Amino acid sequence: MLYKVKVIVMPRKGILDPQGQAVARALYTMDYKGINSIRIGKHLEMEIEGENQQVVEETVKEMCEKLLANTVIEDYRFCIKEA
Amino acid sequence: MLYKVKVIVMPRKGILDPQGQAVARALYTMDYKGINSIRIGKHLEMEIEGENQQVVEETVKEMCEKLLANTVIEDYRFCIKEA
Amino acid sequence: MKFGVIVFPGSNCDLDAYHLVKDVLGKPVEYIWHQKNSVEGFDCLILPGGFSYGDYLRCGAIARFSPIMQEVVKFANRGGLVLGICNGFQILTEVGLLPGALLRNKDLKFHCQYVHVKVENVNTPFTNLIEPERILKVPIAHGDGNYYIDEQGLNSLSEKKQVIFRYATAEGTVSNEANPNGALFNIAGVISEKGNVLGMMPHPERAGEAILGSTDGLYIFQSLINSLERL
Amino acid sequence: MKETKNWQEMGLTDTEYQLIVDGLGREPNYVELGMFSVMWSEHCSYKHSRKALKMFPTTGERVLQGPGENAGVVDIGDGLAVCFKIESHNHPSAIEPYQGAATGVGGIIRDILAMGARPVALLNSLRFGSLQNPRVRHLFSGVVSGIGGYGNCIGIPTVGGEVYFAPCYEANPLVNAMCVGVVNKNHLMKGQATGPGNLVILVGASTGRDGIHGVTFASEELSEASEKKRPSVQVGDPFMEKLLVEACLELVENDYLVGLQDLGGAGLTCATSETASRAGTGMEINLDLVPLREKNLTPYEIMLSESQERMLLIVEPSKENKVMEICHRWGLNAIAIGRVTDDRILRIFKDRKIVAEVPARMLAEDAPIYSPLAIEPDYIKEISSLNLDELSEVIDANRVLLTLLSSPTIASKEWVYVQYDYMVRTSTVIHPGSDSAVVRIRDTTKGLALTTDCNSLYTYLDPYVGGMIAVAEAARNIVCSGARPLAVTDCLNFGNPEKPDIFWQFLKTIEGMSEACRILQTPVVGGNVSFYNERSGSPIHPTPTVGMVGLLENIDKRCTLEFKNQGDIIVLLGNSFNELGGSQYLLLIHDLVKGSPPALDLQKEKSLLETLYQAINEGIINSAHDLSEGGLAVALAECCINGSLGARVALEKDNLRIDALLFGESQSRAVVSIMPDKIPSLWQLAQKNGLEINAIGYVGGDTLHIQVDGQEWVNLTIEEIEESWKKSIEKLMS
Ligand SMILES: Nc1ncnc2c1ncn2[C@@H]1O[C@H](COP(=O)(O)OP(=O)(O)O)[C@@H](O)[C@H]1O
Ligand SMILES: [Mg+2]
Repeated sequence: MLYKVKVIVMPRKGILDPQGQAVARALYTMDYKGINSIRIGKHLEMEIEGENQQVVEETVKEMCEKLLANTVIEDYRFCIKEA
Repeated sequence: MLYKVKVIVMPRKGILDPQGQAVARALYTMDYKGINSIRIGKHLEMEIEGENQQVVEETVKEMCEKLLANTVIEDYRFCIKEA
Repeated sequence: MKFGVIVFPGSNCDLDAYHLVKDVLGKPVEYIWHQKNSVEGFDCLILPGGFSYGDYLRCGAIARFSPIMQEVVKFANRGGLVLGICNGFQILTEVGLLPGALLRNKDLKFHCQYVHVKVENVNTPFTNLIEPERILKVPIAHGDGNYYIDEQGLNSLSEKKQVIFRYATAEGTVSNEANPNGALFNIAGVISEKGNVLGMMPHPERAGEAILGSTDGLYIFQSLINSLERL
Repeated sequence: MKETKNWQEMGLTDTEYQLIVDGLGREPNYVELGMFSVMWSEHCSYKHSRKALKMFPTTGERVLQGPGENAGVVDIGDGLAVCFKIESHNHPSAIEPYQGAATGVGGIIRDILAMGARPVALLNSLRFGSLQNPRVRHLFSGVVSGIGGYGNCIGIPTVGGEVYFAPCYEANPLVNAMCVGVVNKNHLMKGQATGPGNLVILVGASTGRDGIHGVTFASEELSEASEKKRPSVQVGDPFMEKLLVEACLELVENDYLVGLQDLGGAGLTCATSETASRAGTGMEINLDLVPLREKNLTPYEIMLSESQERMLLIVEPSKENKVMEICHRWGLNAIAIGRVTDDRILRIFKDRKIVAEVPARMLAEDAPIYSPLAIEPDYIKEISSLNLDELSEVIDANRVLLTLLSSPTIASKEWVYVQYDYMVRTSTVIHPGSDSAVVRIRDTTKGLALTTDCNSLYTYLDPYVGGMIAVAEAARNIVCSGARPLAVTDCLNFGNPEKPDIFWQFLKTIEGMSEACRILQTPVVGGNVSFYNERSGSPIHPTPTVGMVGLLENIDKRCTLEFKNQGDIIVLLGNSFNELGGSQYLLLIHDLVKGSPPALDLQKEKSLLETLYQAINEGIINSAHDLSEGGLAVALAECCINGSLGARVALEKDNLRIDALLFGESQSRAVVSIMPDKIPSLWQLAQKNGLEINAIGYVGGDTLHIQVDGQEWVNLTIEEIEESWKKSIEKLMS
């Protein structure tokens, strides 16, 4: 089976997000007001072959822990759909 | 009203995504097989004050066009929810 | 004749461009702070290398909205000479004064090294003292120098001779192995259609004194001075 | 029984806790306990090392500031001074290589800034396990891009350093970052909170929950648990640091500051208590005024946070407006969070209530000083005996040379330094890749020569001799560029000092380094100690990184290592012995870590340095390269590759083994190339300095050709040796 996977990796709460801060500042000076707390992370999209949803889920989780996120400073979440 | 906004900015189709390629290669050498076409982009989360959903939508679109994405090389999409 | 070096808070080659114009070439030059609202009295503007506002999100994306950039755009549209180096080039594409965009280097790594570029068009205010097809040795130092433009854009650039520098070997062969960052068509620098705005990834201001390893960057500045004097 | 466990969890012993109670005359509250625990951590208090560090010579004619301030300062004439320091960021880099290394760079830059100096160069000294291990490759590439990411953005060139690979660093890599600054002597700052009534201004990033107890983390061994110590790792913002640098330097130049202090390890607690303690004053701080990144930080968290990119300014009230104006122009948050008092107490307020009240000096200076037990480790005896007669001789010297050249420790580090912007500020007149980098000093004829050095195989085999050699090698690298060594900063990376054999290594190393610093007249003006570099009880090799700065009077006289002209004569300075202990040859070809490191005679070293210095400054020689890992053959290969020129060399065997002659690492040697007509001048100089020198060949052709007593041993094209040497790390990393 082919699955479509989306993974989102975000800076952990409490961890500095200089990118988010810079964008927030820029939007502010561009006169977009009323914007709170921008956080910027990564968005991954991929297709993956797998026996079933559960197996794929485990694989993706493992990939996140090992490579896609550094859980010291980043959180991740993902969703999986049949392609 | 306060809205939660998520913006996804991805490299446009047909544009080289070296980061995606590097991750694909890394996963391959880590023995994750059967993975196709990884693309990596940005994921932004923010909260924004606005009169109503439509107004917020327009604002976010404008922000994307002007700052958050460079449409020469990137596509964007977003979703808005009441907070 | 007066040069202006635009200073964003994260510029870090502003000093080097200033030093070259003032101390090496002996021409008048002043810094211009990013919050200024005027570029009056300047004949040529240099957007130096660096990380303008930290270069978060995309290089040059935020700098584009600074007050001074609105003036730079007006100045360019009036035909004023603008040279964008490295981060300056990135800003010029973001603000739309130059076509295309600069992506992450193909190997995702920052590269600081000497490269050779072939000069493709010597009929510009920036290259008029250079012999045709001449090879220049100049350093690069960037993480996002991988030039991209769509096919149509590339055709148009080629037709209008807007590609000014291409990465080449020391002997002048434009090849893959001479391409440090994956740039399309080995493009290292492009000029605007009107020919008054040049953006380039290599740093000519770092190649202006023999003690630094090359003086080839001087050709570009001397060409500029030459065109300004003829004006 | 209340809070019995708290101090233990925070890393304090029962005795230390009792000392706090005695000193205060009461039990500390939770916030105070936290403050003590970080200030009395090994990282901040140097409680195990302080006594031993006293052995270092720290004074000299040119020394303006020795250890004790944020960085050492040395006079370089023309009203200018050079300011430099090296520091470790080992543990954070092991957990999050990019940010760990990046914030290490950020931290050391702020130390230099705190002296009022303009940072002009960065160096880094790195140690990793084997690149065969994917985890190590991940660490290595992350660390290198983190160092580059920070330095490149802030616009300070990273001009030099070193990288070694050895199994003992597999789980505990070393990341030492060095920063060098230049300051007008009149603008030298101190981290002192003088003048009761003066304002205490916090400038830069807002304070978040990151890095709480970072210093405690740095003062423990790495373990599974440390991977969970998430908040101990911080994220850096080099752009913010750039703003801080520019703003602070503008404040310094305008004479708006009384004192200047960086916030690093132990954050606000350290900055406030140290500045007050140094000045013999006290301080009142109102935490309600500290800009926070998130709501609801507790006083404990605010005082211990190690959020990056912050500085503390001590300012006379009349200058507050001017200070604020400059900070705001650079887009920085700045706010007076308190004032200097005269009662020597550090008093912290939150919601109008006192949340901590401690003598500043007690935090900053009164941590207990330990004299740990030192016992010579058993391994020393086991491995020190090496019988060369049992060692098979070289058969194929070509293959040995290529093996050495391609080993990552010896191979070109270009893969590393092309990721660093080493040219920004257009002052780097000797790029990375030579023996030391040289940065010119604007508006003078002078340059600064910079290097970091340490061969930890030597220190492992014999810490005393290894310590001496680390200093001597640094001096040799400095002199090879034509500069005179000025002074040293050091980063002492060791295992757990509470183990007697580790502490023995530590003492012996310092004894050796001190001896060399005394004889070579390079005082130690600052440094850093990093203990607890172990994982699962297995320590790293003692690694005393030496950062050295030299002064080149005239940059036009600078010298580099590559051969320059066909026909130049190649001369070997110094003597070679049958020394193979601790050599890369023994390690890579015979798989042995054994023997004594090469002997070092400091008087001979002085003769070599003097001769080289004079020869370069009188314009006698065209290239100079010291001999280090891999010995003569490797040094010759490097001179050839970098100059794209071959060499024909004829050696005499005398009573030497071939392997010792070609690959031995005898000390106090260098190869130089020279025009034939300058030979007599060089001989005269050598004779005057009591140094033996030998012409061993000439530059030319496109091969490296070495014969011994008429028999050919090495014959390789420059292309071949270049391929092995230049691309080795790149290949392993792709
Ligand atoms: N981590 C690094 N960063 C920058 N430059 C480096 C690094 N490692 C090595 N280099 C450069 O590579 C060259 C060779 O390094 P090394 O073999 O340690 O020299 P040496 O034996 O002379 O001390 C030096 O110029 C050094 O500065
Ligand atoms: Mg050397």
